[in-house]
This record gives sequence, C-alpha cells and structure tokens, in this order.
Amino acid sequence: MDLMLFAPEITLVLTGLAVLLIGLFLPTGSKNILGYLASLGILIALLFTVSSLGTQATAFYGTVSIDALSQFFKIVFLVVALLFAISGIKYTEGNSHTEEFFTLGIFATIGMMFVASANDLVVLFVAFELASLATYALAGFEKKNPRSLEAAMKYFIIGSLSAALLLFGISYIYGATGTTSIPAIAANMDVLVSSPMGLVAVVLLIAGFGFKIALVPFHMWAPDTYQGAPSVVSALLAAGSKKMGIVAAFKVFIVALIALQAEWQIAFAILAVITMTYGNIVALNQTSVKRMLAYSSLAQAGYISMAFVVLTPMALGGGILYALSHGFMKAGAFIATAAVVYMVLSENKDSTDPDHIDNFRGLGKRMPVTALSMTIFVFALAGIPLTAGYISKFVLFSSTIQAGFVWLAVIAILNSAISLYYYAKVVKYMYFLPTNSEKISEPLPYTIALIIAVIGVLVIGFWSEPFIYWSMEAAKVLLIPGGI
Amino acid sequence: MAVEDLAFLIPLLPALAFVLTFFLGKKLPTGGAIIPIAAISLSFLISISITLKLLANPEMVIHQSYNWFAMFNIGILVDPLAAVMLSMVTFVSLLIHIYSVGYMSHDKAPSRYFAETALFTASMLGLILSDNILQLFICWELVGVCSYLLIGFWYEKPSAASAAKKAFLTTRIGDVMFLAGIVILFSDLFKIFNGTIPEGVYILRFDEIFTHIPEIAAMNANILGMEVSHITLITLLFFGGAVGKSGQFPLHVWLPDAMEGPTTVSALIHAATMVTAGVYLVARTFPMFIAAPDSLMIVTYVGAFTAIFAATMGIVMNDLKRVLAYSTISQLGYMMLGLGIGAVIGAEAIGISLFHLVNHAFFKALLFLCAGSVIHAVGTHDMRQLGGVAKVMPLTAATMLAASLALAGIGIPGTSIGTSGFFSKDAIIENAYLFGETTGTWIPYVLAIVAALLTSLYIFRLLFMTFYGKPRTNYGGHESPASMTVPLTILAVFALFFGGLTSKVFNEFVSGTFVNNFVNMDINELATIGGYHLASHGHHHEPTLILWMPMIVALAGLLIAFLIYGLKVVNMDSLVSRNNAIYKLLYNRYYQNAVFTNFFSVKVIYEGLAFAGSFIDRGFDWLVKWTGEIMLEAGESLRQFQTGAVQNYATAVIIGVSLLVILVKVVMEVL
Amino acid sequence: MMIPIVFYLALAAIIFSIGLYGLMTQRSGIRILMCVELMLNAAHINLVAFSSYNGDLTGQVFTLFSIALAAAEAAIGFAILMSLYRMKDTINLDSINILRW
Amino acid sequence: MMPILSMIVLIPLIIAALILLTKTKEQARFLALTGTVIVLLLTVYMYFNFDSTIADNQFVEFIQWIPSLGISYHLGVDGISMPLILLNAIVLPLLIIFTWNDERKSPNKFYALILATEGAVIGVFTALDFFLFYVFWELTLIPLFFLVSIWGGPNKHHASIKFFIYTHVASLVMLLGIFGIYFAAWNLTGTPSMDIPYLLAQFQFIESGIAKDMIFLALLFGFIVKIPSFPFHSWLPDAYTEAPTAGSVLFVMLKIGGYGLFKIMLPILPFTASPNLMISIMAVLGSVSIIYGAFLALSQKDLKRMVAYSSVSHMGYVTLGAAGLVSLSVSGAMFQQFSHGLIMSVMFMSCGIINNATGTRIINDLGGLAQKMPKLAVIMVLAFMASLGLPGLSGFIAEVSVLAGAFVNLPAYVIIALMAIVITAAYHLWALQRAMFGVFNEKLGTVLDINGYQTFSMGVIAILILYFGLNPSPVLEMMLTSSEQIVSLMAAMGV
Repeated sequence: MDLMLFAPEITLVLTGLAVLLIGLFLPTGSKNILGYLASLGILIALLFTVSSLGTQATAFYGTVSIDALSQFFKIVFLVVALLFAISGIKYTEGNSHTEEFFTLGIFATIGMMFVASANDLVVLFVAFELASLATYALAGFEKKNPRSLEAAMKYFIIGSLSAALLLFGISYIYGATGTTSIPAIAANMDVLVSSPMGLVAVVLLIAGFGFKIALVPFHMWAPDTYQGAPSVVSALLAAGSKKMGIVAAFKVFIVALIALQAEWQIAFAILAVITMTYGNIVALNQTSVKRMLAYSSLAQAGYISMAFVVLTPMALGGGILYALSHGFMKAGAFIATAAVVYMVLSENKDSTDPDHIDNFRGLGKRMPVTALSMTIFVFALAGIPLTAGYISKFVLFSSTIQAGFVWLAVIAILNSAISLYYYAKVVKYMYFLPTNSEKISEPLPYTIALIIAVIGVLVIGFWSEPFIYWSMEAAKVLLIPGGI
Repeated sequence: MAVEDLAFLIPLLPALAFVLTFFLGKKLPTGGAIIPIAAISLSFLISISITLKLLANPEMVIHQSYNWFAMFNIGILVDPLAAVMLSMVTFVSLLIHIYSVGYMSHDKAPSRYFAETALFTASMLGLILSDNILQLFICWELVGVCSYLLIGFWYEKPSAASAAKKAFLTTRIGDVMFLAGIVILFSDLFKIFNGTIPEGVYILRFDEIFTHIPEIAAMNANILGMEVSHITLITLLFFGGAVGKSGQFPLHVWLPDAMEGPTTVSALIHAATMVTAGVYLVARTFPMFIAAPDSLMIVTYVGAFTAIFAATMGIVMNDLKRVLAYSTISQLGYMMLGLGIGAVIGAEAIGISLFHLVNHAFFKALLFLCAGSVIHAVGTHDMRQLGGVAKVMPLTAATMLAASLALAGIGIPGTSIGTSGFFSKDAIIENAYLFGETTGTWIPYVLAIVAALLTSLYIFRLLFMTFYGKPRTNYGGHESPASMTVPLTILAVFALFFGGLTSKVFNEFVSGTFVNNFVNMDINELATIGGYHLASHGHHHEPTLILWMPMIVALAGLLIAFLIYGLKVVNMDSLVSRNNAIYKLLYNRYYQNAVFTNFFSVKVIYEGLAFAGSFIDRGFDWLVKWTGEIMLEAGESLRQFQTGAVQNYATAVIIGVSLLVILVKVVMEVL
Repeated sequence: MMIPIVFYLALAAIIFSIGLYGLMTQRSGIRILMCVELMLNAAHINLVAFSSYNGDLTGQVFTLFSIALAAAEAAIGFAILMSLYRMKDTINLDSINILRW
Repeated sequence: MMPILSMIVLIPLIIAALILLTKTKEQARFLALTGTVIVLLLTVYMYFNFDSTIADNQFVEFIQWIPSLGISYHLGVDGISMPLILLNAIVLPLLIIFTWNDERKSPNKFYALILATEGAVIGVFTALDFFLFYVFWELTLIPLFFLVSIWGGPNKHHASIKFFIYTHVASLVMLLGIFGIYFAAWNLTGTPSMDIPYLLAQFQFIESGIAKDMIFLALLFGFIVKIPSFPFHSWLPDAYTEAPTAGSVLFVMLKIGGYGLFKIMLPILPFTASPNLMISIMAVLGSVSIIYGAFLALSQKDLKRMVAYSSVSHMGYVTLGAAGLVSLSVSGAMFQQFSHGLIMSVMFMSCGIINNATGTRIINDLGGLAQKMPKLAVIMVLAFMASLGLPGLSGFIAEVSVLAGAFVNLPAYVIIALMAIVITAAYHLWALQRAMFGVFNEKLGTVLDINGYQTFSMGVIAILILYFGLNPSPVLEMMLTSSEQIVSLMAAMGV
C-alpha cells in the first residue's frame, strides 16, 4: 500500500508531536512560534489532501478508504483546523500551555480525518473517540475560567454518555451481522432487519452521532459548551467535529444500514424539523453571541440532516456542500467573536460575558474588518445570495423539492426566514447602534483567519461549479453500491 | 397661406403666452399683461376670420389629425359649433384681459395671474378645438386645474385655498363620470372593432364615434335589474361631467364659492371659459344624446330645475358677486334646457342653446366686470353697504343697466328689437312650450317661466340696491380707469345688440354643425334610435299670450324689484329675518353646504371611511407584529428547557432515545 | 454446556440501564463518571459475547480498543472534575450551572 | 460589440466599492455622480440602438456559470425592462445631484449604497436566468436595509428589520416557485436549466394543474409583496416613511415587483390550470389596492406617509392593468411603473425638503409654505397634479390606458378604481391646501427655498413628467410591442 495516501495524516501526526516536543523546551515568551508551525503543518496537509482529490483506494485491510467523500471532508476538517490554528496563534499568546492547545487541536483533526475515511466501525469509533477526547480537553483549556470548565464538564459527560450509546448500538449491529466492516454490514443485514434490535440499534446510533451533530434533543450540551469554551475551540467544535458526526452518520446509515432506510429516514425527518425550528426560535432572543451562534448551528445541522431524509444524489451533495460552507461560515463567525472577546478582555480583564451582544455595538467603527467579515458570515448563514450559505441552501432545498418533500422545503425556508431576524440583529448592533469607545487595532492572526474564511465563503458563493461537482462526486460514493 | 391652416395657433398662442409670461412676466411692466393680450387678440383674429369663412361655405370644416400614442390621436376640428365658441371665448377673454390690466394693477403677483389666465384660455380653446373625446377630456381637466389655480390665486387667504379645492373636487366628481363614459365608450368601440384597430383609425375621434352610434345603442347593460342601452349610459355619464363643469344641480355648490378669486377670474369662469364647457360638451356630442333614450329628457329636467333652483337663491343673497354666481347657474340651466328640448326640435336646439350661451357670455362678463369695477372702487361687495353708486360711477352704472336688461331679457316679441338675452332666452322658453305641446309635459315650460320672473327680480334687486338711492355707508370711490371702462362699453354694446342682429343666421349656422364633409349626421334618423318624436318643422304658431309671456314676467320682476327696493313700499325687514323659514332655507342655500361638505365629505368619507381604512390597516400591521412577537415568546419559553444542570441534559438524551424509538414505530405503523 | 446469549444481552442491558439511571439521578461528578463507565462496560460485555458466539475476534479486539479509550476518557474526566473542584470546592454538578438558557 | 448590459450592471457596483474607499464627501459624491452618469450615457446609447418594434430580448449576453445546475449568466433587455432601466439611469444621477449639499454622517457609505442599489435593481431588470434574477433580487434588499437603518428616521430600526424580513419571506416563497418550475422542467427534459425564457416556455408542458397553480401563486406572492399590493403592503409605509429621502426615492425606483408581473407572470398565466381565477385574483388585489390606498392616504397626518400610501394606490393600477389583458391596459400598467417612478421621486424629494426646512412632516403643523418656498411650491404642485392623474402629465396616460383597456375585460373592477379617483384628488388637494397654502405658520421659523441643485434635479424630473405626459410614445411604443406579444399569447390560449 502507498503511504502517500496518508500523507496528510502523517504530516499532521508529525506536526503534532513536533509541536508538543518543541514546546517543552521553549520559554513561554517564544511559544507562539508553535502556532505558526502548527498552521504550516496543517496547510501542508491541506495541500496534500487537495492534490489527492479524486484518488480512490482502500488500505489497512480495507478498514480505511480514500475516496471523494473522505477527501472532501478531510478538506473541510483541515480548513477548519487551519482557521483554528491561525487564530490560535493570537489566542494562546503568552500562555504556558500553548503546545497542548495546538497538539490537541491537531490530534482532534486527525481523529476527524480518520472518521472521514473510516471503512470499519472499529476505526470509526476509535477515531471518533480520539477527536472527542481531544476536544474535551480543549473545551476546558482555560483552567482558571469556570465557564470553560463547566463547558468542558458538560461536553464530557454528555459526550461519554453518547459514546456509550454509540458503542452499545454498534455492539448490536456487530452481533447481528457478525462484522464491523461497513460494506460487509451492508451485505448481511437480513438478521438485523428482521429483529427488533434493528430499530434500537439505529436509534442508539442516531443518538451517538446526534450528540456530535447536535440534533435536538441530543444537543443540550452544545449551547453551553459553545458559549463556555474558548471561542476558537467553539469554532473547531461547531465547524469541525459537528461535520465529523455528519460524515460518520453518512457512512453508517447510508452505506451500512441502508436496509433500515425506512426507520432512520423517519427518525431524521422528525429530528431535522424539530432541530431547525427549535434552533432558530430559541436563537431569536439570545444575548450572548456565541450562544446565539450555537443555536444557529443547531438550525444549520437541522438543514443538513434533511439530506438523510431526501436521500437523492443532489440532496446528499447539497448536504455535503453545506457542510463545507458551514465550516467556513461558522468557524469565521466564531473567530470574529473570538476577536471581539479578545478586544473586550484586553479592555477589562474580568468581564464575565465578553461575548455579550452589547460588546458588538459600533463594531463597524471599532473593528471594521472584523465587523465586515462578521456581516458576511451572518448573511451567508442567513442564505443571502452570492455567499456559500446561499448556494448550499439552494442545492439542498431545491433537491428537497425535486424529491417531492415540498412540506420539508417549506418548513426549512420559513426557518431560514426566521433566522434572518437574529442575524440582522447582530448587523444592527455592529453598524447602527452608537458606541462611545473608539477604534482599536485588530489582532493580525484573527484578521488573517477571518479573511481566509471570507474568501472561502465568497469563492464558494461565486464560483460554485467545482465545489458542487466535488460534493456530488462525494455523494455518489455514498449512493453507488460498492462505491467504497 | 390660407387662414384655416392657422387654426392650430388658436390655442397654441395663449399657451405660448403662458410660458413666456410665467418666466418673463415679473420683469415686464404690469406683469407682462401685453403678452397674453397680444396672443389672444391674434387668436381672436384667426377665429373670427375662420368663422366668416365657414359662414361663407357651410359644407366646409377644418380638420387636422395626428397620431398621439396607441390608438389615440391629437387633432383640431373647427366646425360651426367650434367656430362660434372660439370667437366668443377669444373675444370675451381678450376684453377681460385688457380689463385686468387696470384691475390687477395693485396686486403683488400680476405676472402669475396673467400666466394662469392665458393657460386657462388656452385650455378652453383646446377643448373647443378637439376632434376626439380624449383630447377634449384632457383640456377639460386642464380647464379645471386652471380654475383651481385662479380661484386660489390669493392662496394665502385660507377661504380662497379651500374654495379652490372645493371647486376642483366638485368638478372632479363630474370629471370622473365623464371619464367613465369615455372608458365605456372606448371598450364598446374596442369590441365593435373586436380588438384589432386598423392602422390610422383613432377610435375616440368624433367621426368614428358618431358612425358607430347605432352599434353602441344596440348594446345593453343590466344595471340594478333594468336594461340600459350603453348609449344612454355613456351620454348620461357625459352629462354628469357637464353637470359638474356647468354647475348644474346638484354639483353647482362650487360655483358660488368660486367668488374667492379675483372678480375678473369669476368673469372668465362664468362667461367665457369654464362653465360653458359643459354645455359645449353636450352640444358637441348631441348626436349621441339624441340617439340615447331618456338622456335628453334628463337633460331637460335637470336644466329646468337648475334654472329655477338657483334663481330662488339669487333673490336673497346680499353679496354682489354671489347673486351673479347664482344667476349664472340659473342661466346655464336655461342652456341645458335648450339642449334638452332637442328631443322635440332636433338639431335646432344646438343653435338655440349656443345662442343663449354666447349672449350670456357677453352680458354675464359685463355684469361681473361692472361688479368688479364697483368692488375695485369701493372695496366691498356687500350690497347692504352700497347704494347710489350710480352717482359715483355713472358709466359703470349704465353698462350694468344694459347687462341687466339683457339678462332679464327685455325686448318686443315678434320684432327684432330687444336685448341679446331677450332673443336667446325667449327662443328657449318658446321651445319649452313646444316641448310641452309635443310631449304633453309642461313642467319645463312652467319652471322656465317662473325662473324668468325670478331672474329679472333678483337682477333688478341687485341694480336698485347697489346703484339706486343714497349710500348706506360712506365709501370712497371713483369711476374706474379707461382700461376697465372701455371693455365695459364694448361688452355693453354686444349685450344690447348682438342678439338682435344675428339671431337668424346664427341659429341656422350652428344648427347645421353636424352636416358637413367631416361628419354627416341625420339627426332625425338618430332621433328614431333614441325614440324621440321630432315636432314637424316649419314655423310654429304659439298663442300671442305665450309669445308675450316671457316679456310680461320680466317686466313684472322689474316692477316688483322697483317697488320693494326702489320705492321701499314694502318693508323688507319683516320678511328678511332669521325666523322666516323660507328665507332661512333660501339664505342657507337649502343647507347644501351642511349636507355635501360637512356631512358627506367630512363625516362620511373622511372620518368614516378613511378612518375605518386606517383601522383595518393597523390590523394588518398588528398581524405582522404579532407573528414576530409570538416567535420571540416561543423562543423565550423554549429556552427554559436549557436548565444548565447536566443531569437534565442526560435525561433529555435518554428520553429522546426512547421517544424516538416509539415515534418511529408509530409513524411506520401509520405509513 | 453453553449459556444462551440472551443471558449476556440481558445482563448487559441491565448494567446499561443501571448506568443510565445513575447518570440521571446522581449528583456527584465521580459517580456520574462511574455510571458512564458502567454503560461502556455493558457495551463491552455485548461485544465480547457476540464475538465469542459469532466465533471471530473482531469484537474482542474492539473491546480492547474501547477499554483503552475508556481509560483515557476517565483520565480526562477526572482532570476536568479535579480542576472544577479546585475552583468551586465541590463536584456536585447541580451547583454548576452558570451556563444555561 | 461590447457587453453593455454587464457594464451598466457592474459599473455601479464597482464604483460603489471604490466610493467606500474615499475619505471626503466631495470625492464620494463626485465618484457617485460619475458612475451614475456613465450608466446614464450607456443606457441612452442602448436606448437609441434598441429596436422597439420587436418583442424579443436584445443586447443578449450568455455565459455558462454553474452548468451542473443549468445556471448561466444570461442578460438581455426587452420592451418591458428597457424603460425601467432608463428610469433608474435617469433618476439616479439627479438623486445624487439632489443630495449634493446635504450634510450627513459617513457620506461615502451613503453614496456607495445608493450605487449598489442601482446596480442590483438594473441587474434584476436585465437578468434572464432565474438564479441570477434571484441573486439581484435579494441584493436589492441589503443596501436599502442599510440605508434605512443608518440614515433613517426615529423609528428606523423597526422599519428596516420589518421591511427586510417581510420582503425576504416573500422572496423565499418566490424561490419556492422558481424551484417548482425549475424541477418541473428538469423532470420533463432531463436537463437542468434556470434560463427564464426557456423555463417560461416549458411551463405549459407541466402535467399537474395543481403544480402549475402553486408555482404561479408562489411567484405571484413574491412579486405582489414587492409591488406592494393590498394586503401585503404593511411593510411599505414604515419603510418609505422612515427611509431618508434618497432611500425613499430608491424604494420608488424598485419596480421589480411589477416587472416580474409582466416578465414572468403574464407569459405563464394562460397556461395555468385556472387562468380566470388567477386573473380575478390579480384584478381584485389591484382594484382594492387602488381604493384602499387612496382612503388610507386620505386619513394620514404625516405628509410622507400619505405619499407612501398614495404609492400603494398607484401601484394598484399596475396589478389591475396587468390583469386587464388588453395590450392597452398592459402597456398602460408598464407605463404606470415608469411614470410613477418619476412622480414619486419628486414627491418624496419634496417631503424631504419640507422636513429639513421645517423640521416636521405633520400636515396640520405646516401651512403657507408656498409664500416662503415659491420654487418648491411650483414643482410640488406639478408633482401632486401628476400624481392625481391630471391630463398632460405622465400619470394620466398610464391611468387612462389602464382604465380604458381593463374595462374591456374587467368592467366591475375598473368602476371601483374610478371611484378612487375623486378620493385621490381629495387627499392631494387637501394636503396641498393645508401644507402649502393658507396663512404661513410662524412657529416654523425661518424657512428657506430649495437650493440650486435641488431645483435642478426636481425641475428636470418635473419636465420629464410633463414631456412623457404629452408624448409618451418614446417609451410606450416598446411597451406596446411587448404587451401585444403577451396578449396575443393570451388570445391564442383563448383567455
């Protein structure tokens, strides 16, 4: 087998270890070099992945597969990781645990990437847990900050609970099919379909992944964690590990458990509707921007899970494209918030809720770049044309109509209409409400990260063709039998 | 080049004058009065020479027509009817302009005045010249807006501003009917051509309209269960427009208030330009009216009723100009009556009515200008404060007398001796008698006769109260300047002698207006469509009494006025008192103001409907707001699930799992 | 002689439910952690049982992996609880709810 | 030949971006003026090279954009869009001139947004691809949202959010309709395409009648809200009133609702399952809007609000005329859009001036302004007369064409509209009487007449109102051509 297939993962592992080791010997003052190192490593990995787009292979005795789907999602994860790392440079400034921060981030990314290319439940579960564990630690990175710790605690408990559910579900599947290899499961489902175990297993798995995707009611941790965790980490969680849950669900349900399609389609239909509606409505009057973003990403997750219901190539393509766009938009939004939080904290150390929407007053004057990019992100999330958010919504929703689920499309569209309210509210605060404080210089790393995200959002919005093409390719992998 | 090619200049010159005066007037002496005067005198010359040309060869008309847009055209049509109107309007308006030079000399914005009057004249001339109903309507509206501007000329006076608005709105009601008529007419013709109008055919041009009268008459509309022929519908709607413009009952309310403008404006409105438009419209579309069952009857009755209705109010007014205003309404009633009589005398009616229109123009202009000269001199128009003005302003008094004689219609029947008014009014009343004979309904005749009595009564009352006797208050005053008296004299001459000299030729000339090389209408044939029985032509022999009747009542009126206001044999104060019901009714003008303005427009339309509307609108607004609030409320309550205690979260997950199992099962059962 | 698989499954299910119950009712972070471990182990029992019945080792391998993961998980969990305790002098999770709504 | 349409769409957007970089008001307004003037020149050039005798799209540009979804960059103009582009191109420079001397915070943002709006609106008028169409359609929202929210009146936040969300919902419903027709065609032909002419042509082949009606209604809703027509007008008064003068004028330029009616609704109308139902829906909405708007305008205390409601009433003619389905009425409705744009801009400019000069817009607090502002009085009276449909001014042509044309098929509704005419006259004249005439209200303090720039821009528009009132043919001809084609389609279907 060809190790080049795993060039990205290998690069990341090496980078991670390197960061960890070098960090040990560096004085706190000069640790921010690590950030650059990490970013560099991730960038290289990203380039490897992009270059390997379209390759088709399996490795490690068929437990891992490289294909359009895995590569596409790896790109998503790596992009998010890159944004995470770059903005992390500023965030970890002067922190003595810098190396842990980046190493954990990188390992989390590795986990996600292996989930994306996992072709066996064992690998999938292990990688899943790897990502989870790393992010648990990241969520609690601010050891002195009660909010951060609480966030970590909740995330951890619900996480391990759902891990248990997941494993329990997997155990049934294994029991019924006698294998953990995804294609093999698909091959001998008859026992599972005939027995009540099937439904139970499906629901347990949905719960397990739903925790990561943050589907109501498995979402409860998400708002708290996104709000409490460091904004940069929230970016990683919302934009990255959420997608991990999605890709895992894609693989397990659409490929392995296709025989139980009826069951999980209904389940996802219910969850999607509940999730998007709940997310949007509760987001309406949030005062903490991070919390608002958390709920909005519930809503987005709801939209994406429509793909499970519709289950046409176009719908899945739309869902996958949406995952990518959401990666850019949500990561960008959280990083913009991170910049604001940074600003607020640099003004007064002990502000309890630095992400309160009042801190966004007059941001247009105070941090023009941040404000402008935030505007673009929220409009993109709202699905205003010529942004990534619009084109993804366009593909996803229209596919819903194409497949005849008009009612679902109507609900989704009404939802995105509602969502405009709280997105516009942010813009209103940034540009229309007066502020007495003056302009401040925007931290460079955040700005760079934001600009990258903005470029991503706009490029996908304008020059959509290649992205749509690759997401469709990825979707084919899921639907065409033996695609994996 | 031939004079008929200059016809288009008739309205254009004043229009041009408007533009010039509007922009340059301020810089010129007397507000640039010279520009409109020059322009209008040119128009007058052209019109009069065209009229003479047409007189010479009756078959001829001047018609030019150009494409405007879609299936509509712009064009000019000068037939006898138009020709006499043109000459009259340009002539009277010219004199009024000259008169205004003196009258407006003390005003602060004479240039605006002259600009607007020029436009006023121009639009009236355009109205007369129109060869299609749409263009006529356009000029019709322009006349309306000019009257709005002129009545509100002293806009800083709230009363003037509101009078202007009232005039415009009231006439607007008529205009809408007129427009509705046009719209229906259009769609009928559109259907007749079934949707494909050939190139170069302009379906709203009079020749097209007239040639399709039979088809239109064949169409029926069902309104409130009764079958109405479209032609009747259309003509009645047109008449509605005429009622508005020509101040017929019930849309006459604006006319008295229109006194708020300068007196010369009143003269222009009442004599030359505005109010005659309604009569002209009916005359212009006479072939449609005569082909329309019942329409002419309604015209007759409305006209007759208006004649007497206004006259009754004329007797009790104490304001110089108001008396004249009501007299105008009443005289317009006569003109409408004259046209309505067409039901029995056919095309002749046009001649008769138009003849009265022209004469009325002369003497009414004269009356107003005299009144103006009085007001100009003494600075009040309340007759109770005047009296014996004749001593101060002999010339004005003399001309006023002439005008009053004309209005009262003094003259010797059977001869050609008499004031202009005598001939025209007499003709109308006689034919009203003929109408009675033919149709057996005498109401119009009776109304007309009584109105004649009242007419001479109120006009001589005015004369005696103002010019006779000794001053009631000590007002200063002097004879007006030449620029004012000269026009008075000229008008006086016309008021006295025009009628006598031209009555015969005029009637023939104008009555033949629909028989020429543009349109050739057989009125009698159309009358059969309308179901009217025209009286046999040739000379009718009324009994001598009938012949003398108008004369007698006129003199009677004169006598009564002289006894009461001249010799004061009767003490008026007993009658003229607030507790005399009839007097109160008349003095408050039958409480129309209360009904129309205060109740209908304010209470019903504004406070009733408009506010009901705004209430509904708040409803819609509330609906939108409410939706939003519901959402926010829902958000607020749903948040509470997020208790913050991690056990609850775990519980939620577990409950979620179990519920999901059940739900999926259930749904699968259902499907 | 052979114990039918249902017994194992039942056992696992029971343990799993105990874990769930504890998770919902317990206040102390440590106990909750233990409950989670219980649930994981229930799953492990399933896996092992199945694997021996299906006669392939995947399940047991999987279990080994999973146990290792569980250990790591526990470590992180304790770390978090530890620092919580340092800050609040309690690991009673009810009292930790700054973040809500 | 040069891609003239792309130029008139993109130049404003590019210039807008440039303006954002400027520092001073002078640079900003200068750039803005240049941009708009360039657009004007290009449009005039295009106008004179436009063949008004054919109904097809001209100056067409076509580039593949997202082939896998059948989305393309497809531009073109026809008799429906040309006049509206002309309207925008004419009014925008004048609007810039109008605001030449105004003092306001961050003028560069202000002018940038104005130009952005122009680009987006013209984009809607030129787009021949539904995707592109929707993109521009939504793009018009954002600059206006900012204009209202930043420079708006006291109640601006409520107004802007309301307008933004309300119209966004409408757009989304319209999007559903677009999806419907898109996939219907896709399933029919097997190839995706967002091309408007193509999809409109495909519409008739959709089997399911319900689907057809649903699509029609969804699209109709999207357009009706933008027009706006009763009962979906409640965003309008707030938005129009709270917006700054320039914003209100831009709102008036936003004729995309009516445009959609002619460009998209009418061509597919005869192929819906129940055309007559659709026609009567439109007729009802139109005629009710006319009379309803008139009554509400009558009841308003605020001058600008009155004008806003009058615009509801006027736009009713557009819907009614479209429903009339006679070439005269349809072209009249198109012309109404054009003339309404001109008239309303002067009206709103007047409101803005009065508000700045006196500090109030409450009609009863004003009075006798004509004595202090004679120039404004002249222009304003003309605008009001035009707005109440006085012959010789552009409003009349439109209204009489609509009424006469529509009466052929919809007599009852026309009668309703006719009743409104008196009310219309009433509130216009009454407002004039109370605001401009009568005794000057001394409490207003010193009131200055309009300055040279304002006189110029308002004067030019006033002259245009007069010109098109006397000679509508320059724009009416091409409208007639397009509407005749539409109507012939109807006739073919026997509607």
